[in-house]
Amino acid sequence: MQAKSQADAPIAVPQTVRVMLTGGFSRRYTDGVREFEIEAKTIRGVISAMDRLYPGLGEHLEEETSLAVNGVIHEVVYTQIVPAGAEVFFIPRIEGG
Amino acid sequence: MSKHHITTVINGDPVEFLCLANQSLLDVLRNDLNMTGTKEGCGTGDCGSCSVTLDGRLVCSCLVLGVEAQGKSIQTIEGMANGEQLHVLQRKFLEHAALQCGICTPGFLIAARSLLERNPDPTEEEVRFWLAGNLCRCTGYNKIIEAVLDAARELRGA
Amino acid sequence: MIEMRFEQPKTAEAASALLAGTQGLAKVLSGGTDLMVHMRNGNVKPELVLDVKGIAEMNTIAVEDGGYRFGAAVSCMQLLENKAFAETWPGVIDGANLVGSIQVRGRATVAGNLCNASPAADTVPAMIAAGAIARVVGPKGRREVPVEEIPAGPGKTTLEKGELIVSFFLPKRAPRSGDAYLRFTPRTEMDIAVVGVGLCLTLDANDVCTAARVSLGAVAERALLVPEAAAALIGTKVDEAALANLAAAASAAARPIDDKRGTKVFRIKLAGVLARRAAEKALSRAKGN
Amino acid sequence: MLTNTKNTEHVFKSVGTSPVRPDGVPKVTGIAQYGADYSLPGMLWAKILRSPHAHARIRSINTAKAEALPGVKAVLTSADLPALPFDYVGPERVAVNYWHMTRNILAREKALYEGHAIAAVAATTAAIAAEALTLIEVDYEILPHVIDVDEAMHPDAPLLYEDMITRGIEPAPSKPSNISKRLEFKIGDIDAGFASADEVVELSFKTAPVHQGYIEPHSCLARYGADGQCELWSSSQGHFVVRAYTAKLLGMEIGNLVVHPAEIGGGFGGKTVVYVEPVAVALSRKTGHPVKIMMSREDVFKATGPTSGSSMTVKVGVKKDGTIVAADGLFKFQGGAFPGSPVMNAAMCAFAPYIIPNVRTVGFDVVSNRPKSAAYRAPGSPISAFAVESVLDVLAQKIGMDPLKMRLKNAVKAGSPTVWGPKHSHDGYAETIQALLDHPEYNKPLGKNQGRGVASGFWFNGGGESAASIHINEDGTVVLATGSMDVGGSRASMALMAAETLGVPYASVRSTVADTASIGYNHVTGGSRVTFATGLAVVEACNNIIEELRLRASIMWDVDVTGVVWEDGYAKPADISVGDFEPLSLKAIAAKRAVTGGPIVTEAAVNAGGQAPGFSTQFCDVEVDPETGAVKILRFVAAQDVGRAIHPKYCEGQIQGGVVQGIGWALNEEYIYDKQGRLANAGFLDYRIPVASDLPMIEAIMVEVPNPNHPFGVKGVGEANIVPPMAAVANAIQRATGKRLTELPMSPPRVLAAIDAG
Repeated sequence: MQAKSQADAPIAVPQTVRVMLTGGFSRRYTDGVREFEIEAKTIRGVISAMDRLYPGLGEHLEEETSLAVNGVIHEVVYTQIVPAGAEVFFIPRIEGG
Repeated sequence: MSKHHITTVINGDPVEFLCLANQSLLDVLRNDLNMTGTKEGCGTGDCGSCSVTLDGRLVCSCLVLGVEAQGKSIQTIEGMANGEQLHVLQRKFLEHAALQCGICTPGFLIAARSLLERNPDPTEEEVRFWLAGNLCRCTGYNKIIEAVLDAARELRGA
Repeated sequence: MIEMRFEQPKTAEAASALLAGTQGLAKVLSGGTDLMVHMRNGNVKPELVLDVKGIAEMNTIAVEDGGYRFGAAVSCMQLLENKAFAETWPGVIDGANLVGSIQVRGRATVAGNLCNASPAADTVPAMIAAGAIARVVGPKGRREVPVEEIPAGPGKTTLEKGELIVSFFLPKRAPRSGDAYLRFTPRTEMDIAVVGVGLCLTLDANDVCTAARVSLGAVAERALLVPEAAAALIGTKVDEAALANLAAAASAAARPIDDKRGTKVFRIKLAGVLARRAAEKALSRAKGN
Repeated sequence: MLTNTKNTEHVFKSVGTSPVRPDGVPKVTGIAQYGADYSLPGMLWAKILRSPHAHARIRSINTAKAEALPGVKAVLTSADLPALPFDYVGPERVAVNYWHMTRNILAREKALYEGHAIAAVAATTAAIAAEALTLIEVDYEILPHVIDVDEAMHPDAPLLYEDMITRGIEPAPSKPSNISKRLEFKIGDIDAGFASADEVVELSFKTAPVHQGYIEPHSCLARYGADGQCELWSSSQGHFVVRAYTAKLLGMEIGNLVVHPAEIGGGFGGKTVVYVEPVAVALSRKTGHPVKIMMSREDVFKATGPTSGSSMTVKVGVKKDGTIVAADGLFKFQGGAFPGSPVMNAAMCAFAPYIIPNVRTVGFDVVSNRPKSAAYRAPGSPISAFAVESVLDVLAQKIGMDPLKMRLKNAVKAGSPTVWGPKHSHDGYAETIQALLDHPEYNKPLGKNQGRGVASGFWFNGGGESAASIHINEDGTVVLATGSMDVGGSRASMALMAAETLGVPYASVRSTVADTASIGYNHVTGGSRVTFATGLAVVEACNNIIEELRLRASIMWDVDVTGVVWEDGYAKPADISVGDFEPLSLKAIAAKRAVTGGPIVTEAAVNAGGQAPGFSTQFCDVEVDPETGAVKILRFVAAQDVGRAIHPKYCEGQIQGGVVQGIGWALNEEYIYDKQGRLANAGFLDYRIPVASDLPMIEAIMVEVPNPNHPFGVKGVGEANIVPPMAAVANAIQRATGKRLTELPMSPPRVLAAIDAG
């Protein structure tokens, strides 16, 4: 479902999510580190946390990626809710014909 | 440059126009007479999008000179429906979803009508070969063939 | 920019005079299916275009001396729709029925196909095999020319300045004759022959082949008449051995090039395969007539 | 034919029916206006001069004689366009570099392929413009050229860019090359994986570039006013993207450019970029006249995107029981004259249908002297699938297993790993295989020289930005607008979803495509995203308008809005306590719009996520003429998971159309170059797309495994269908002849040569 309609969903207590990068992104931006544990409830929170770890990374993630939340592919939308314990995987954005 | 004064009949109506000797009938129809229902896909007779009939004969209007229209009778897609009454083929193309982008559709309709006028009960193979000069890149031809066969059935009253 | 002139002469002689009297390039328009493409691409910039469809003798199909004469402006569709002609010369019809699409056949002519002088022209091998004679009109009058002598090479004919083809004559068919034209193309329609074979043969009462003509298209600079291939059939019952010899002779006669439509190796092999298949088709027609 | 595998028993009134499209009658009567069908008073015609050389330095361009020709109003060269910085922007897969893009619109230092635009002329007639082109003097220094991808990668190859250092290699190479980029995906341990395999097969493949082959050449009409306001009528897959690119390339503000969506005569990915639009706008700006450009078919072939040709090596290892244990793929793709092939997609999609613990895919994006590649239907995926699905067929035969059953054994489902990282989140693949296993024809024996081939394919499908607006008219009819170009019936599917959501008849919804000034941003119609993403915007707009309608009803009844429910197209009292009111129709509410607050209007926008991928599995039967190499398609059956078919006939049409494009790719379509690097077959006569008489009926099986992230279960249907056909045909030819064809197209000379090789 589109992120927007979920913006009003109740936000729970602090929670940990697992962030994953592809090999390509990790080589380019995170010295090869591919997995992160961060605290976030929304994609805004994920991007902010990643940007704190690697200043400037947030912009790259917004511009260059789509993401999979527990496997379901989404565009980068700040308001997207991330469930507790979720895996957020940043992947190259795909466009078709 | 001096132009030729051509008197012809298009879709049953008398039409006069001026054209250069080297202008194609397609160019005249589209750019001088503003009848843009006839489409240009290639300009070399290879795609059939510009199909019209010339004295009842199915032709590519890109391969006919405008000056050759003198004294002839031309049928284009604009003359296929009778007011609000669609031709059976037009209706069947819509019902069968026989068009996606629709750019080839006028040419297919003109070609298909020409077939059914000559052969009211064509086989699938006959339809496929008659329409081989009309390219469609969207549909894989399936629904076009089905629409033509269905139109033939209805026209025969079968 | 040179302005193009357009004329519609009423007689062949008038057409010839216009062609002869033009300084620059003058082109005959019958179907226009090649001429219009060349004009669009800028390959041909004629000063004069002559529409010859209004010349009566160029637009008729008639029986003559037991054979057929048809005008140079007769379209392929007109030929296809003439039932008597189509039954007499099914091989010529095979060729006429493969030119372009229905739309193209509605305009294209055998004469245009011949004078465009593409080695791959579909009607030419069948006409050569049929022994067709072209009637040519020019400044020096009229002459009769076997069809195989018209093309000179890609885009070139042996016609002189001021000359044009008026009509073709197909002689009276011998009894128990059959002709066929087969071509190979990657697509089933809307394609140019990679190889084409026109073949005509005549049988005696004992099914022995007494006469044959074999013509190959798209394997040389022009359509070829191949007597060696015909010789492989004459005097035989067109049996397996004869067909094998025919195929070998056809392949041997092919001298194609590699181009966008096929390779040399492919064309040489196909010349033999198609010659054999055309012979089988012509044989069946000769027997079944 | 619809196979309901996992369909829950929803009862829909509109969704799932196949009504006539809103734009249908205009399209069958010749009224519909495509890009070339617009004209304006005072309009000029523009023509583009193109390079006759595959690779040449442009020493000078002299336009004086052309400008002096009576009737010529302006000549345009790259000097008229702003310089743009060298920078890759946007997502890696589709990174845009405007330094490149402006050079593709009009060449600067070099002509990089035959057909490369050099200059443009606007004149009072098309004939004068054409004449003027012959008067432009270009001084070329002809350079050595390179066409083939393997040759372009050779260290001694002529370089298109003297300073191009391959990206994605560390440390960066010291020498420039034609290799723009290297990329790699990897999971597991492939050496250990192959070591554990019982059978390993490795084959190399080549594929020819093929063109999208839309029947409508690129065309547009531009009008640039003295006030700086510009209007553009353009046939494209996304008028918002046309606006963005054109504005960027010309240094305009986006707000000064309004793009009107002309009807589009086919795109298939090829109309997601611009070629003629910036030229027309610049010429209109220069002349003060409206300017129209229509490409010729030759221009389309020579200068617009085919998809990449490729050179690939694929290795797969399996256990005797058919379990795939390791896979390795090397994919070298031609980007054309500028970087940007879809090789990343190819590397991601290649093994995507299979559960494989150990996988590596490596891709190279390579430039050569060809037109810049453009997206083509599931860009990249069909190319790598040809290689992978061919190798799987060899393996299936080696272990003596039915090729469908082998695929079923390894089929991904929700939770299966991917080479790019996250797990698959949707089922649907196995269901397509099962649909073919259950097909009555699949096990029927074939005759002499006949063979049956199977193959599968994967495509991501897209989401992204879309907007939709709804107006309730004074009589209660509905106007629906989106900003998504309709390439194949989306106006109908949008109207169906709106009708379903609102509870009104399809016929009362007028569905349109709005221009860039009349609706919010919509991304291109591509990636099979519109029915999903724009559909979500439509449903959201409908939900918004239902809220508004409830409010209006509550005002009319003078009750609290919570007392009003929306049911089957009517506002009704929630229960008896609200009051005894007759249900209010749209018509009744619309009649009172003025006194309840004015026009009833809403717009909704989404950046849609939650899209689900498409899987397709297909089998085909062929007959091969052993003496000519001709391949006849006898039967073709294509199953695809569509999620849910909103308009089943258009879904079928997508499948049939994609399959036939694939058949053309398999058998005959290719770019043929001569020794000078010039395209030898730039027309529909010798670029052989399939004609009606080449084909049997294509049987489309729609498998419906609904996408839970869409209110109607939509997944997207446009692309997955073109992924399997090339391998399906190759596998069928192999089974008919015993010969494995590894190069596309499998044209008769190639097939015959393979047969005759003994």
